[in-house]
Amino acid sequence: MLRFALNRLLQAIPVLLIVISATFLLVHSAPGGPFSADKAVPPEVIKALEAQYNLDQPLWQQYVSYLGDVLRGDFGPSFKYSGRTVNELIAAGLPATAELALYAMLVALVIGISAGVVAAMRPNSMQDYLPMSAAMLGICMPSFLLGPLLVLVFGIHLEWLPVSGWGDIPGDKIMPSITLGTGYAAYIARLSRGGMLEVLSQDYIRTARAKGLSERSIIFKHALRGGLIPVVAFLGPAFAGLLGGSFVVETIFQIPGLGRFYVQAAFNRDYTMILGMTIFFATLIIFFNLLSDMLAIWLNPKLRQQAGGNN
Amino acid sequence: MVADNLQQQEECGTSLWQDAWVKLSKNYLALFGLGILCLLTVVSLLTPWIAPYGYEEQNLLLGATGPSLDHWLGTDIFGRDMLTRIMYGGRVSLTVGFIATAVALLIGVLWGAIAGFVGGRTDAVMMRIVDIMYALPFMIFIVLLMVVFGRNILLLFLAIGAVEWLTMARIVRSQVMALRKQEFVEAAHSLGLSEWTIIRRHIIPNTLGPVIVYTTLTIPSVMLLEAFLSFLGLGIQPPQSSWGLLINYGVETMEEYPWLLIFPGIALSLTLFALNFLGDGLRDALDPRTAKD
Amino acid sequence: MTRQLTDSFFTLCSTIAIILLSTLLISGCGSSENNVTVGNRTGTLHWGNGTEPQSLDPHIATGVPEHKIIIALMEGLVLKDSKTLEPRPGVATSWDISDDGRVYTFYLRKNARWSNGDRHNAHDYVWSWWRALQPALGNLYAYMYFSIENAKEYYEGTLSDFDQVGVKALDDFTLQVRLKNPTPYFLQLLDHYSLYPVHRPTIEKFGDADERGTRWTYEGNLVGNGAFQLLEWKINRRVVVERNPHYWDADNVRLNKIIFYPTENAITEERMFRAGQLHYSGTVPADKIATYQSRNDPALHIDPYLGTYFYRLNVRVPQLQDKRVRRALGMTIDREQIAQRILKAGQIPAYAMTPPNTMGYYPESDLEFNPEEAKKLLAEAGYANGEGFPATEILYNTSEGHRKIAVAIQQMWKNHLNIDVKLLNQEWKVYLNSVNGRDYEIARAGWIGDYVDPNNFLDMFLCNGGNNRTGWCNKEYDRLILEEAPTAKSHSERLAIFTAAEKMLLEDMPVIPIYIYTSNNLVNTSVKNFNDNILNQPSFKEIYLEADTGVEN
Amino acid sequence: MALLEVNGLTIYFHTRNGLVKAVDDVSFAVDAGETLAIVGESGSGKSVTCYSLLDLLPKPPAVIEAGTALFDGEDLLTCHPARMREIRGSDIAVIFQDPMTSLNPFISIGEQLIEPLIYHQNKTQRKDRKTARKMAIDLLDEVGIINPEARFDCYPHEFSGGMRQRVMIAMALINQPGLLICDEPTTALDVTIQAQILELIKKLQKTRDVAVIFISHDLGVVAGIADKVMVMCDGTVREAGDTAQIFYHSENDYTKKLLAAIPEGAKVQPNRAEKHKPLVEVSHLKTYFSDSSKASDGKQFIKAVDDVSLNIQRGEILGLVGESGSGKSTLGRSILQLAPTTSGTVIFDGTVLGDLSPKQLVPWRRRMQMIFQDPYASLNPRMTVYETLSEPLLYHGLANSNTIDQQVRQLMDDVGLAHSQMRKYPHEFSGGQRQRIAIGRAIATRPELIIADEPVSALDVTIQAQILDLILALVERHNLTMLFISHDLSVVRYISDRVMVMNKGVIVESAETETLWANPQQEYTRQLLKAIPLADPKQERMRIGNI
Repeated sequence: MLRFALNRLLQAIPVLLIVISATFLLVHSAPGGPFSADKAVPPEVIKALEAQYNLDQPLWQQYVSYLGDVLRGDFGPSFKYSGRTVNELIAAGLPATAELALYAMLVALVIGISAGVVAAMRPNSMQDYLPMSAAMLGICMPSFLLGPLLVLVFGIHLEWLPVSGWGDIPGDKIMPSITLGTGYAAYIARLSRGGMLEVLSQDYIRTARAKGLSERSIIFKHALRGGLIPVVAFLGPAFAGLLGGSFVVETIFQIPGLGRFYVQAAFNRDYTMILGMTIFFATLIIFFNLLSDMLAIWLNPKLRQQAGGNN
Repeated sequence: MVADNLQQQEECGTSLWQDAWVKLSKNYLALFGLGILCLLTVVSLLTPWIAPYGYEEQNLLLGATGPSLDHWLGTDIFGRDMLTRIMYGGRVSLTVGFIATAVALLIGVLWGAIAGFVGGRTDAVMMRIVDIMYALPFMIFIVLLMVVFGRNILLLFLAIGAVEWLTMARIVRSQVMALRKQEFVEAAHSLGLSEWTIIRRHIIPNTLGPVIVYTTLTIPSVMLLEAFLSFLGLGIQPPQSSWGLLINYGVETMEEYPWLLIFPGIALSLTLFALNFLGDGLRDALDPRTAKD
Repeated sequence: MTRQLTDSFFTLCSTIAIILLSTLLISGCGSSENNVTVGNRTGTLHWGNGTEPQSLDPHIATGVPEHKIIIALMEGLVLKDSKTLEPRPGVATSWDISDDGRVYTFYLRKNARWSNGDRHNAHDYVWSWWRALQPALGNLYAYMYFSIENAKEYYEGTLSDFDQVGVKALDDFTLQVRLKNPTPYFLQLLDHYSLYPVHRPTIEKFGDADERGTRWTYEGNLVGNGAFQLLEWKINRRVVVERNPHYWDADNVRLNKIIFYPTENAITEERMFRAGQLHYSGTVPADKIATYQSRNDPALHIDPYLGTYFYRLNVRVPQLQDKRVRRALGMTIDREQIAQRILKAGQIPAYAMTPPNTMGYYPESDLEFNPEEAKKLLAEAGYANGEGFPATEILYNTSEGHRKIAVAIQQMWKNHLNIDVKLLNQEWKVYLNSVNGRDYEIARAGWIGDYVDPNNFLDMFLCNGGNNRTGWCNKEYDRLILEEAPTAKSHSERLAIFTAAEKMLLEDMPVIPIYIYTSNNLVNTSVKNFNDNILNQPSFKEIYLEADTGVEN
Repeated sequence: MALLEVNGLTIYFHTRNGLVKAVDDVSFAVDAGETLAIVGESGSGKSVTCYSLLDLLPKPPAVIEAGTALFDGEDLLTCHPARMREIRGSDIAVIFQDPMTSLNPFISIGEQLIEPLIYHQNKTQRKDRKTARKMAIDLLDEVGIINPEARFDCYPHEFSGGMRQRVMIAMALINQPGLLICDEPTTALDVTIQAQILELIKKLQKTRDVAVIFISHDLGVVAGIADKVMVMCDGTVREAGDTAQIFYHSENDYTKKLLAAIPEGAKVQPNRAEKHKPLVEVSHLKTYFSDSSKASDGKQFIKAVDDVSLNIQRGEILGLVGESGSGKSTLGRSILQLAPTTSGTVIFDGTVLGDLSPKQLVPWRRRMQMIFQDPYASLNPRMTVYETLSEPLLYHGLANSNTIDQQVRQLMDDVGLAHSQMRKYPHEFSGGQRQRIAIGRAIATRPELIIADEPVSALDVTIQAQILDLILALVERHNLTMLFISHDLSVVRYISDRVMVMNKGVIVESAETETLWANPQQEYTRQLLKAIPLADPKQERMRIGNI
């Protein structure tokens, strides 16, 4: 298992390099610079500013020095928030986004898997169509529609839950997690239904039934392990997506996360911020993909042995 | 067995597609989905001729009014007829959906088939490329592309298509890897057929089942991605509109003018429901296993 | 061993999932009082502040969110009365002005202190203004100093010796300022945060004076001389300021704490206000205003705001070179319609660049909504009934408000002049690039007054005016603004010169004024002493909180 | 009163395309310690009958129309599901056919073994984990698993087919059931292991006085193990009686037809091998696969084909026999260059195939073809019979657009398919018909050599006989040379002129068919021959006696 992880990480290095160079070129080709403003700025002041952030050097020199900094783990200063470094900003935004992603994934898993399993127990019956069409609703409902609806109903009319914020007022984490989670819950429901149906048609389920085990233990002990392998494979990219894609939910619910940084940085041409965030997300995606692949192998005893794991 | 009457029906025989169609026609949900889709496509194609008002026609005095006789679905804050806006929005959303999915389908299937069939080193390289593309935070690139090159629809299609083909390639590859071990592929090898003929005649037709099902799932996610980009202000630009944009504006004035949100919302979810039911129906119809009973 | 682990892997996961989910739900129970009720009890004001402040350094910051926080933390020589905007004593108890109006002598308070207890004297101002004029600092408001003698020359580098710049500390508590020309609005400038003093030792502790990205303004570092001091600054969460004990007027400050929330989205901020999580919100979505008005909700404060929304015309573009075409375009915009039907926030249609009643100045303008006259003008210019008029583009930066106005005007020009106009929506930085590079035909623009004086609106259109960008240049107009106005004998004579200049501007119409901004604020009824003024500048010193008995807030 | 009495059992399947009468008025009885064998071809309803007793049939399509099944006086068909769960595993247990898929790959065999003890339906009989583990290990020892203590926590993929079946048996017996239903328990196993498993079942039946219902389509196995026999066809019972009566004095023509279809005795057709003109010469052929599972220490190889040299004379049918995993299929594929060979040469009619590039190989491919085992997998599901047969003809230029129809009809006649089915798809044919299509495809290019890899093992015995006769006729008519690979010795004896025995990649022995049968030289061959079950109770009992 270790060997598998090692060579996957080795492959990650060229990938990251390509990601950094592509973003660097794209960012520097965008029209408008970080210091253009609506108020007239005398040219010499702009020159002085660019000198301070050594933007006046030739592009390749900036690229080399930037790579040097990145290797040392320093993503450079942010242009927009003067005085703050990108590391600091990411560190400030990460806890909220990570926690939101975790809760959303939890919501998705609990709702998704239960819907999928319930649907798989009696295929093509009401017990199958109901959860699946509910899952369908989850896929169709964009988060920027579901969020405001929830806020309107629970936040303002019923006043059960706070309308926004993260962590200051108790209960302000529930609605954002549900909003972000439903979309993924729908996909997980479909995946787990497919996985469970596949496993339930296997011979060893018939053996389990012939042994006189209760339907419940057949589903949860025997069928669930095999059935959820496709879900595990989906978790990796999904979790990375959650970390990156929560911009909408963070805007609606006023959550101090990473999502808003990204789009603002793009709008403000905050080069170091864009690059910093891109590298951060790329590493996350690679890490989570590797994690979910390893988990999928680890869950299947046969594959685990082939990968030279310790048993 | 009465041999002679069989002679006349020499050419009869249900092809898998006819077989699939027979099974599909028994699945009412899938039919309902297909019906809705045809209706929407026809309406979108004929929009310029059947739309009650010009999509640009403003009536500032009117402002946002609820559904009324001359404006069945009400008007937006500029007094433009919502029914017309939804029709034109449908045109844009459906085109985004179909073209981006076509891009994803084309690249994905070819890439997956070659990687899956050839195997060995090329497969490893091709799959690493897919991993690289997966690792690129595509949301970031789409935002940058839109910001850098401005928002033209073509770029939007290509960008969205480039996000979706990855999963398609992976699905097709796993499908092809399974098929490659089947004996009929080995038999084709033993006949001495060239690799390309085997891929074209034996592999790709057998992957169409799951591929079709996945396409009917890609279209909704592509439409939602376009809606998300509109939310960021990077999707379709006025005066054109798409369902995503209409819902986006509708959400902002949800309490004051609810119909601005409800009708485009219904249109989008109806299409997505139809696509998903059709997708499920197709999957069951094309699954050889169900063909047996 | 791993065998049991894997077998129990799923049981392991499900237990973790259930624990986490329960913490999520438990944290939801218990209906807590909202911020407003708690705030009223503890004297804590919850303030919706728009976006995350980029910097709290008065010599770098430019945006409105930064402005609101800085005026709580720091104070200039002279303050403004929160109702009438008349000058009030700040750090300077009194001042006298020489009869030629060019030399000001300020007498500072003996008990003026910095928030860390250091004594605050005249030398702080000399050093602060020196720092503000360093080019490397990139201070966008440097032009606020240009009325001071030799300040412009020093900033642009033609003069290197700062002593020649007209600011001297006669002794610890008297500061003398010499101006280039008499400037009646100079006292107002002193209340603008770009001229605030900064605490030299703190700045030098965290880097040299003209270094842009130092950390002196962060939590635990910032030293100011205002009514409040910085307690907490969590990025994207909140900025918290608490009462500054060393402030000279500390006993009249009624609030204990103010919490500024960086709410990115206006819709979210409005919902937070309605849910009682904010006392104040500075941005009200246009469509919500009608609802508040229909309920005539006391929380809604709509007041004129010193700023004009206008369209810039690039006079170098062939079809816009002719003055008659520009006037025709100006006369076919139905400003009433736009104000009532689209903006719906009490905006005032603008027929001139300077807002009315700016220090008693009322611009005279012959611009009015007259489609027939406009068609005649357009025909005279060679485009009868719009034929042959090339397709022109209205450029605006991505925002809901600009889009609505551009779509409406596009339609009006189509109906009245039968000319085709396209809309080009560009993202903020690309838009700035196009406008600064004069790569546009018609561009949306807005100007918020820095100080209450017509000069702030009219000196934009000087030939070499940095913010002109229309390519319009009129020597006579420049002469009036640069030579005649400053040397005018009396206030009324000065206003008469500005009236003549504005008439000249509107005659050529390189810019089409559309409406005067309004400040739409949502202020909770428990917030007292919140005085509306056309600069929409609150005075945190005077504000206090008192829960209304009986009235549902 | 018998332990189990079933009468008038009728089960219909309500499928999409109409009603299927799976079981039609079946009655039988079984006493404790007695073995009832149910014999019949696939689709005869024998499995459905037994599964209905334990309510294991998928309810939506299957409906029990009528009949009762009294077990110790209690009717199984109408009992409450909770009560049924108590019966399953403790009163009646089942051993399934394919050990490879009947064990849960994700859970250790120990856990799966003690499950019925720990989670038993009625609380009273629940055991704690420690005693359950002890009982399970004793049972594993009883069924012949060596050093069960260590193997308790292993996973199913770490066991061979035979070992897994032993685990299945242990799992079935762990709750001391009164009735044991064995659904073709040895069909998926090799003949030597099959003998051991049958012997184990016999021994356990004796020691535990268990009633056994043994379902099988192999009359040889049934002859050895059954006290009573019931022959089923198309859901009805054609004949029932004790074993001797069925095998020796049966009047029912279906039973007679079944008995006649078993290939036995020597090959009838003359040996047409042209002595000194070998079509294929294979010398020192080696095909190794890198073994991924134990790849941790250096390059470990599975020696599938280990230094094999053989000749196939023109016109000869050479039989290749061996147990699963002996490398016989790999040898066949290596000769046809379908599997990458490590070293050694294959000379086909004077040309070394190994040196040819894939392009140059194409004309040679025309002259050698292959028939595969699984009729369902060896035909492209999306191509009609016409397309499958015309593809090789058109590709190799043996036919052009106007002669193709005629040639395809000719091919269909050769393999006995009705022309009317030309446009049909594989999923509309039975197993036997599909194999005819595959054979048609193989002979389409007029090949000289055909390698048949277990062409009949997936078919029922009656259809098996028809296909074997078809192959013999085609070899005769088209003067073909064939390498016939199979694990079923009686089939090989019936069809091949010469036989080679292969074990673990090495040719153990090779001789004329009858000389090999008369006196096998190698011990391994003797073992194989001795293990073949004979469809004659007396002889079979003798054979079992002296194993």
